Amino acid sequence: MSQPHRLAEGGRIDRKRPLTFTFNGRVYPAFRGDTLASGLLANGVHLVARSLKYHRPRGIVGAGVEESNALVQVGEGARSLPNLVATQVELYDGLSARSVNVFPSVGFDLRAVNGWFARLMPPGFYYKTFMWPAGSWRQYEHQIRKAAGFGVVPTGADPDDYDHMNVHCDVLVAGAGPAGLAAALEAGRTGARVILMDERTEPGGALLAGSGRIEGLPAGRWVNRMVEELASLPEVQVLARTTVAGYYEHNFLLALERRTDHLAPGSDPGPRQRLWRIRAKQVVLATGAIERPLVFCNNDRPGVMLASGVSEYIHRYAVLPGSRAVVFTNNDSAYQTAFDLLDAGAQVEAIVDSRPAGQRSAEARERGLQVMNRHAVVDVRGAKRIRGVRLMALSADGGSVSGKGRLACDLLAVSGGWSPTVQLHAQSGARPAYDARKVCFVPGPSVQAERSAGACRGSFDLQACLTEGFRAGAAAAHATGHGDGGLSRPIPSVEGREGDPIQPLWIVPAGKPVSRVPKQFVDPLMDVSAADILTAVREGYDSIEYVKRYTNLGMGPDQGRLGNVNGIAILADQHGTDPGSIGTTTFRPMYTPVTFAALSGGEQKELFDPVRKTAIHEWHVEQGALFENVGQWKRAWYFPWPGESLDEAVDRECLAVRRSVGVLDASTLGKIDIQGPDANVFLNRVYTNPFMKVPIGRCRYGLMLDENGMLMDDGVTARLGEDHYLMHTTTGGAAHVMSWLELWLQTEWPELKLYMTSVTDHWATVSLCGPNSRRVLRKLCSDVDLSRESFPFMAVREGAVAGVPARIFRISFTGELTYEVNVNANFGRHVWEAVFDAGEEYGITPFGTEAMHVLRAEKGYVIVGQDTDGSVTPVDLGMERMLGRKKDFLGKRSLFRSYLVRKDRKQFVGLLTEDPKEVLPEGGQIVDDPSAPLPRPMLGHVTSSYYSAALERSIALGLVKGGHGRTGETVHIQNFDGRTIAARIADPVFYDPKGERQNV
Amino acid sequence: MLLIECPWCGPRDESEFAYSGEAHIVRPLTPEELTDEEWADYLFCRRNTRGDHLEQWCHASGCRRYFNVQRDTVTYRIKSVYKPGEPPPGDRP
Amino acid sequence: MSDLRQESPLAGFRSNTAAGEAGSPGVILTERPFLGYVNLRGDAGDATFLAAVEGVLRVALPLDPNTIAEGEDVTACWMGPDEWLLILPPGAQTRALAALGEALAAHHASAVDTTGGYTLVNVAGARRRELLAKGCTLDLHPRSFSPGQCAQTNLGKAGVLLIPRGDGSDAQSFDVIVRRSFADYLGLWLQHSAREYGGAGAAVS
Amino acid sequence: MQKYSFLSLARNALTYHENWQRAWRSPDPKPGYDVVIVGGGGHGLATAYYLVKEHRVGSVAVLEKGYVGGGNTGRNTEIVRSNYLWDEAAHIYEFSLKLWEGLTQQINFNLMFSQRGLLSLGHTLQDLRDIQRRINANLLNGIDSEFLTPEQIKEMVPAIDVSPRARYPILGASLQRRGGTARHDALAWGLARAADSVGVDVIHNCEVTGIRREGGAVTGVDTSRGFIKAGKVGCVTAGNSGVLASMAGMRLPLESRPLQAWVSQPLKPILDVVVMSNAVHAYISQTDRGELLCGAGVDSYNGYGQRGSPATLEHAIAAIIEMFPRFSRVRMLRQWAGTVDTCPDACPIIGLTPVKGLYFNCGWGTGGYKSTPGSGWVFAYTIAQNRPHRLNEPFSLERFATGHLIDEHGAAGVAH
Ligand SMILES: Cc1cc2nc3c(=O)[nH]c(=O)nc-3n(C[C@H](O)[C@H](O)[C@H](O)COP(=O)(O)OP(=O)(O)OC[C@H]3O[C@@H](n4cnc5c(N)ncnc54)[C@H](O)[C@@H]3O)c2cc1C
Ligand SMILES: NC(=O)c1ccc[n+]([C@@H]2O[C@H](COP(=O)([O-])OP(=O)(O)OC[C@H]3O[C@@H](n4cnc5c(N)ncnc54)[C@H](O)[C@@H]3O)[C@@H](O)[C@H]2O)c1
Ligand SMILES: Cc1cc2nc3c(=O)[nH]c(=O)nc-3n(C[C@H](O)[C@H](O)[C@H](O)COP(=O)(O)O)c2cc1C
Ligand SMILES: [Zn+2]
Repeated sequence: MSQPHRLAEGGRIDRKRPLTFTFNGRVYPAFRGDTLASGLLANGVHLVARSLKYHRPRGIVGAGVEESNALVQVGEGARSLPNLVATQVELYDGLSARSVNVFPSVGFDLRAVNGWFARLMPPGFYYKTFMWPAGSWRQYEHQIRKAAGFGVVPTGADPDDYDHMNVHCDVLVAGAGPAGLAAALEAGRTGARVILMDERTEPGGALLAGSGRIEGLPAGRWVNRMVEELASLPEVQVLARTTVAGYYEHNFLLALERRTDHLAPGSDPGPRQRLWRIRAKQVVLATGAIERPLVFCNNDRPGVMLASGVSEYIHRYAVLPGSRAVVFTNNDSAYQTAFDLLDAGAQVEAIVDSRPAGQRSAEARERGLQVMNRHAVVDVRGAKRIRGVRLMALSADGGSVSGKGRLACDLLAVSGGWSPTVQLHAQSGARPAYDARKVCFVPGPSVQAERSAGACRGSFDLQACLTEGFRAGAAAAHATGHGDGGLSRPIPSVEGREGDPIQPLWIVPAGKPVSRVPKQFVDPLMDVSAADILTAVREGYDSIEYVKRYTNLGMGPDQGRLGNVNGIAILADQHGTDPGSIGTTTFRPMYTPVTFAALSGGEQKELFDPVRKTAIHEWHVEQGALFENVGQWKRAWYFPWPGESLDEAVDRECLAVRRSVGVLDASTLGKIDIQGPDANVFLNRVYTNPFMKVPIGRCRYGLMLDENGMLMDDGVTARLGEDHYLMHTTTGGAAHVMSWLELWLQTEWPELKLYMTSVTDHWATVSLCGPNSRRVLRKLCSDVDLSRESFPFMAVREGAVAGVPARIFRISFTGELTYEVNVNANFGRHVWEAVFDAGEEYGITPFGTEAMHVLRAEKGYVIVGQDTDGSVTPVDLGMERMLGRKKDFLGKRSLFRSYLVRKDRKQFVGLLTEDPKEVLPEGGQIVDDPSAPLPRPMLGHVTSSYYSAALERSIALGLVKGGHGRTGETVHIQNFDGRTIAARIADPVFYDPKGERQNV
Repeated sequence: MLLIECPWCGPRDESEFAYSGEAHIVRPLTPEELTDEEWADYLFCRRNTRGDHLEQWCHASGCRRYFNVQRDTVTYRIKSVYKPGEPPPGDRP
Repeated sequence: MSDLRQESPLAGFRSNTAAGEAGSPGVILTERPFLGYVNLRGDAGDATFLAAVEGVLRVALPLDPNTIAEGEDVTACWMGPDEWLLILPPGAQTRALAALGEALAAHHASAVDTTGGYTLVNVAGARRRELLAKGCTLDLHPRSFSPGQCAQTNLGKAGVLLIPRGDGSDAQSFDVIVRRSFADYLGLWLQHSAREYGGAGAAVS
Repeated sequence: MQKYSFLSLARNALTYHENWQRAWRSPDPKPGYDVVIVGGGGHGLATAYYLVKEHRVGSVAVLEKGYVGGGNTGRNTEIVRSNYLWDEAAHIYEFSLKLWEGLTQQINFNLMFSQRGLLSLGHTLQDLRDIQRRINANLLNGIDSEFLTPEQIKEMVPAIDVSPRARYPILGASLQRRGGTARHDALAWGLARAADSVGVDVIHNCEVTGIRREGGAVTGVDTSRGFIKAGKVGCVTAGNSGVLASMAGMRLPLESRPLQAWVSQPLKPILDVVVMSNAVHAYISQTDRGELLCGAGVDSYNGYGQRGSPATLEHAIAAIIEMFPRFSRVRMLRQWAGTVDTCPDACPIIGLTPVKGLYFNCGWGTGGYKSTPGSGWVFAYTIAQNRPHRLNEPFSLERFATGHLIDEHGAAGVAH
């Protein structure tokens, strides 16, 4: 298989490893080491994409990250990858890619008709039309959306893994070109911990794309030597294929490592991509510079390439992108491309240089090249591939053109100068500054521990890059306490010559107003032309931020890497100022796009959020329980028998508790051990009710408010000893309550002597409820007198249960005789099972949270968070008696504000339907007049609603305006399903109102 | 991503800490004597400083201690950390 | 009590995953269940408190933040300026608690049994640090974290106490102590993260 | 004002778009105005527009320290809806939504107001109770609202994962079909142009640095471009409201926090409704250009940096992938943040202050984009009449003293 544009020798490709890849259905040969772009160019494929808006044919522009046309979709199905840049796709055997956003094909794209109407689509045209008839935007939008976007989302869940890697270092070096290699090495030699990251396949940067020599060695060999020495330093880590993408506060950076994208899918067991989360003491940015295109008519045609890209294809990939070339430049660097082309066997028709003759043009002429000084390429011929260029002579100031000329060619290599990649510097919070001599933005003063070296600092000369690199490495290491800041060795020398200065050339004049000539693209990816910028300015969108948003300049997948500086300069021209006073738009992460999954660390499903499990969890699973998420916990929801519905199971579980004995795994309740002489004082302040004098061995229910007076948590606190208490909190509120209490103790009342320890996880809690619970427990516990007299309701005792030391609380959330047995969780399962064995004769039944909710609702007990929502006070709940009158407590003062003492507040009530079978909808809104016009006044809502098997009727709880004074009145509950149900306001305690059953 | 220096444990990643609002908000000793407005001021009104902000953090995943931080809310630079009860650095309006 | 069946916090994790693949080349995960844990609080500035504790434990409590002190049968970890975690051999917490209770009776102090609330997984193997670094923002490099130290931090989304173990400065392994209810999650997290370091993945043994 | 239409586009195409007028003037500040509005975001511009249009106030200026729409108006996730729980909130948001429905035509600027529907997902049983409660309240307040089962959600949003395998499975959702999105820049520019067309001076690069008072009444503002006299000053500065308040010697019940958003690269259409999940703190829609536009919950600590913490971001992305496993390989293009002014009850403060002639409209926090026209309407009324409109009466500063908070956190969670 031939690769017609592959050079016979050279390049860093592995010719021993040929491969094939597919593009748009055709199979092409290439080599390991190729990118999709170099593979395509080797096979003479230039047309690879269509533009976003006009669907203009687009080719490959550059060789690296600067590429902004060649977006492709790689692979199919769940592993498909949208919007990859062809220059960054490393080929492996069998890779398949295609053009995106084309129909039916990239060669013949029907949407190219958009181009015919381009005149009707100036920037922001959509703000001016599609407005009629009113309300019709959805229809227009539907059509417009179809044309939107580039690639397509994969068709299924991601089969690959991703992870995070947290890493600390003394010096992080971003970019492994000459400057970065030098910095990393110099820093590494001091013994500092150094990380060097480069987004490309291998270190070397621009050195691999050229033919220079360092210390007499070919640049590639010099790079190898550096890499070897780096590898010998134990504290230095070098990562390839790793892009530093985000620079955040406190020298925290994110970098994306593409671990396996260059391999056939499935061939590496590790994560596909890894997000490095880097905490660096010092950062050296050595990210190089990106060549700028020139802005002339039809400068987006396939075959127009960046000069540096052309050189890189020749040197790095041994690919000659064209055979007849024209080079168009306003600076020296493209001359090297002309020489590279010549050396590689291409015909160089001319070097078109906007500047007057200088040293470089003389040198080129010496080599037999035609140099056309003070000339410009004003337009190109050819649509899907250029056939030639149109030339004109430039006036001395570059502002106007005259004359006419043509050259035939199939490649136009352009250079408009270089833009340092100041992105990371800017992301760190610093502001790039404009350097008029270098005609580019360079780093401004640092605001974090960061410095730049090499081309990203505007130093384009290799010697300067090396010097800055070594110095930056030494200085950065020194700042972390390593080395003395001086250089360990002399800086290697490279041969170089003085050149001629660059001449700014922001728009190549074409003899007519910019608005009237064929499109001169500034941001080809977003189809933004020079005329668009001028239109925006004319309409008053005249600051760079407006231009960006109005024209979309720099908002595309390349974030303006290629076009922004030209755009800024064109805007500056309009204002008669320099780019520096216009400034850049804000650079933000990501430097290049980063995979969602990598950012998330691949932590999905059960790793998305911890699943907290009790010691008895597995037993529930074995019994076929269904689970409910409560906070991070999984709680057994109900335990259906085969074929049983939720309702049936819950009825059965409830009846078991009411009639015999049921068991609940209550281990998830928060438990805080509190010890110290001031524990009671503290409790007395954080609970609404008095806590100064709880007898030892007794429990007290408490309400906790936030300072705004709203109910925050509730639970039972037991006094275990003179200065020793155990607080229970709700399952979901445990962590919050603990930090709330610590906050008050540590910051407001540090004088109080007490210690709090969370013991939630230590105790497994087996809650035996029901009239037979005493009988069951008695079989397992001989050393505690379980009788009512010596172990009454709201008491706590210690003893052994099933041989395990236990704390037993006689507290109840169901209204039945209840023993909450707490044991060291390592024995939780043992005790649980012992309880079941002992209870077998009583038909002991496990019950879940649903039954628990029904049972407590029968008793009118609130669940914080279900019956309350952050706007409910104890008074609203009818619990005034729980408010200590003679003491202050958190939230107390708030209860006396004018709105809180109103009588028409929503108050907690019971609700009973006429039809005992009818269960009110939870969340149903309560109204007085169900047919009042909308908006209909609402009284409140149903917070809890169940069928009570014990009462053989439905019951509900709710919040109703002025409800406490409306007992017996009828209200109506309305639900979105169309139901309106009448219900009578009742006391919220439906079952055993005197509380006799728990007190036996 | 802040690197916060716990006065006890030293510099740790932001993810180990819990923010707990403006520092030096002292609970009135006799709330019942305050007007509703004064109480609301204590409850809700904040300096919300743009610039040097004195704030409370808790080393939640570490030593569980609350402490104070002086942080610039624009640059996010942390100027100092100090323990509860210690006076804030510099003059304070 | 020793004849009663205890169940490790990782029991459920093990029953849901293929156990027995431990000892993969890169990482070795070993659970040490049922150790005794006591949370101790007291005034570090009170010499009598420190002496009383030392009398019981036969080792002085570590007063430098994030360090440990090892006695014959106890590791005392600094958890806060007035808080320590004592790690004891299985079952030893009962006697320790009783002894501490007696010794500290006259002090404002607290010693709380948290034995059922934790488990410990030891992470060893050549890739131990990388494994932990996937989910831990602490600097685990021997230059900043070595035996003698300890740290409470997060691993993945679980709070943990990390203790570098071994002699010399380069910890040969790390003890990861996690709250019981998070153990299952931590097991999954470790297994998931260790997958690339050996075979079909490490399981906690 | 030059009228925008397809015809005007065509006419200007003939002249190569060389003859467009400025969308709005760029005047220098005059020495004084009847009313000065501080803050050139959507709310400030809408206020100025309605002040002249509805209340015939003589001279009005909007002073913007940066560029128009450069605050939260230009950095939000564009969600427009009115399905709030509490009556007070529901009424003002619904009023606003109704204004949205005619705003494009009224100001002759296509706001691309797309009522493509908005889903709020529920992941726990309590989420479902809250959702149903809210749907019922919405319906009785005359606001469209529907309940969807997981199957119905899946049908509407094929890319979503409703399987029980998720850590927090999707159990149901509320749907407001009239909700959706509208283009943020269009709103800022359209309102600037509309305000300008009725004579408002929209002045950018003019930072207010002081609020002058005499005898308890406002006399004008100091700015980076000199003193500007004003009989009345309305502050609508979102995240910077605390700063403005301190200029007038006040403290407000506000905290300024970063709120983050991000976009993916542009993709072919995959998501045609807005999906939000309060439980996992993330929300997502797809723009007309094709980017997935996503937002997170508010950052945990104060910050004016317009930058957010990666920790919040990572969590929100994980949440998005939980809901949409297919977006796992999609790549983030850009992340940014705004500074939002959050109130303890997640509701705004709109009204008078103790200083005569000084008005504040702030505290919209994470959710004021949708209310822009309504907020402007009632604020203009409040300034012009020197008393609140019936719709913003409940949102006065006094509620913090009376305790009449309107706690939208309660059942609506984050309030985007
Ligand atoms: C990431 C993000 C996502 C959001 N998503 C949504 C959403 O989906 N739906 C929704 O409804 N809401 C959303 N919001 C909230 C919404 O953006 C805001 O509530 C709303 O835009 C506020 O508008 P505004 O005009 O009051 O403020 P802004 O647009 O912020 O305008 C205030 C202006 O005041 C200017 N200013 C400040 N100080 C001064 C001074 N001293 N002098 C002069 N000018 C000054 C600022 O420069 C700014 O332009 C989101 C916010 C963010 C940040
Ligand atoms: N003749 C000219 O005008 C001219 C202009 C520019 C550059 N150059 C030459 O280019 C070289 C510049 O050396 P240098 O070391 O400064 O730059 P470089 O371009 O050689 O290396 C920069 C490296 O940084 C990497 N990189 C960029 N952004 C990154 C990121 N975010 N994360 C990770 N890696 C990233 C790139 O892949 C590249 O390998 C010199 O040889 C110089 O002479 C010449
Ligand atoms: C709804 C919306 C969509 C956006 N889409 C894009 C986009 O496609 N490309 C892009 O680069 N930025 C996009 N942005 C982000 C802006 O570039 C910019 O980051 C944001 O307006 C904040 O401004 P700043 O970054 O200049 O501070 C979008 C912003 C919003 C609010
Ligand atoms: Zn700490």
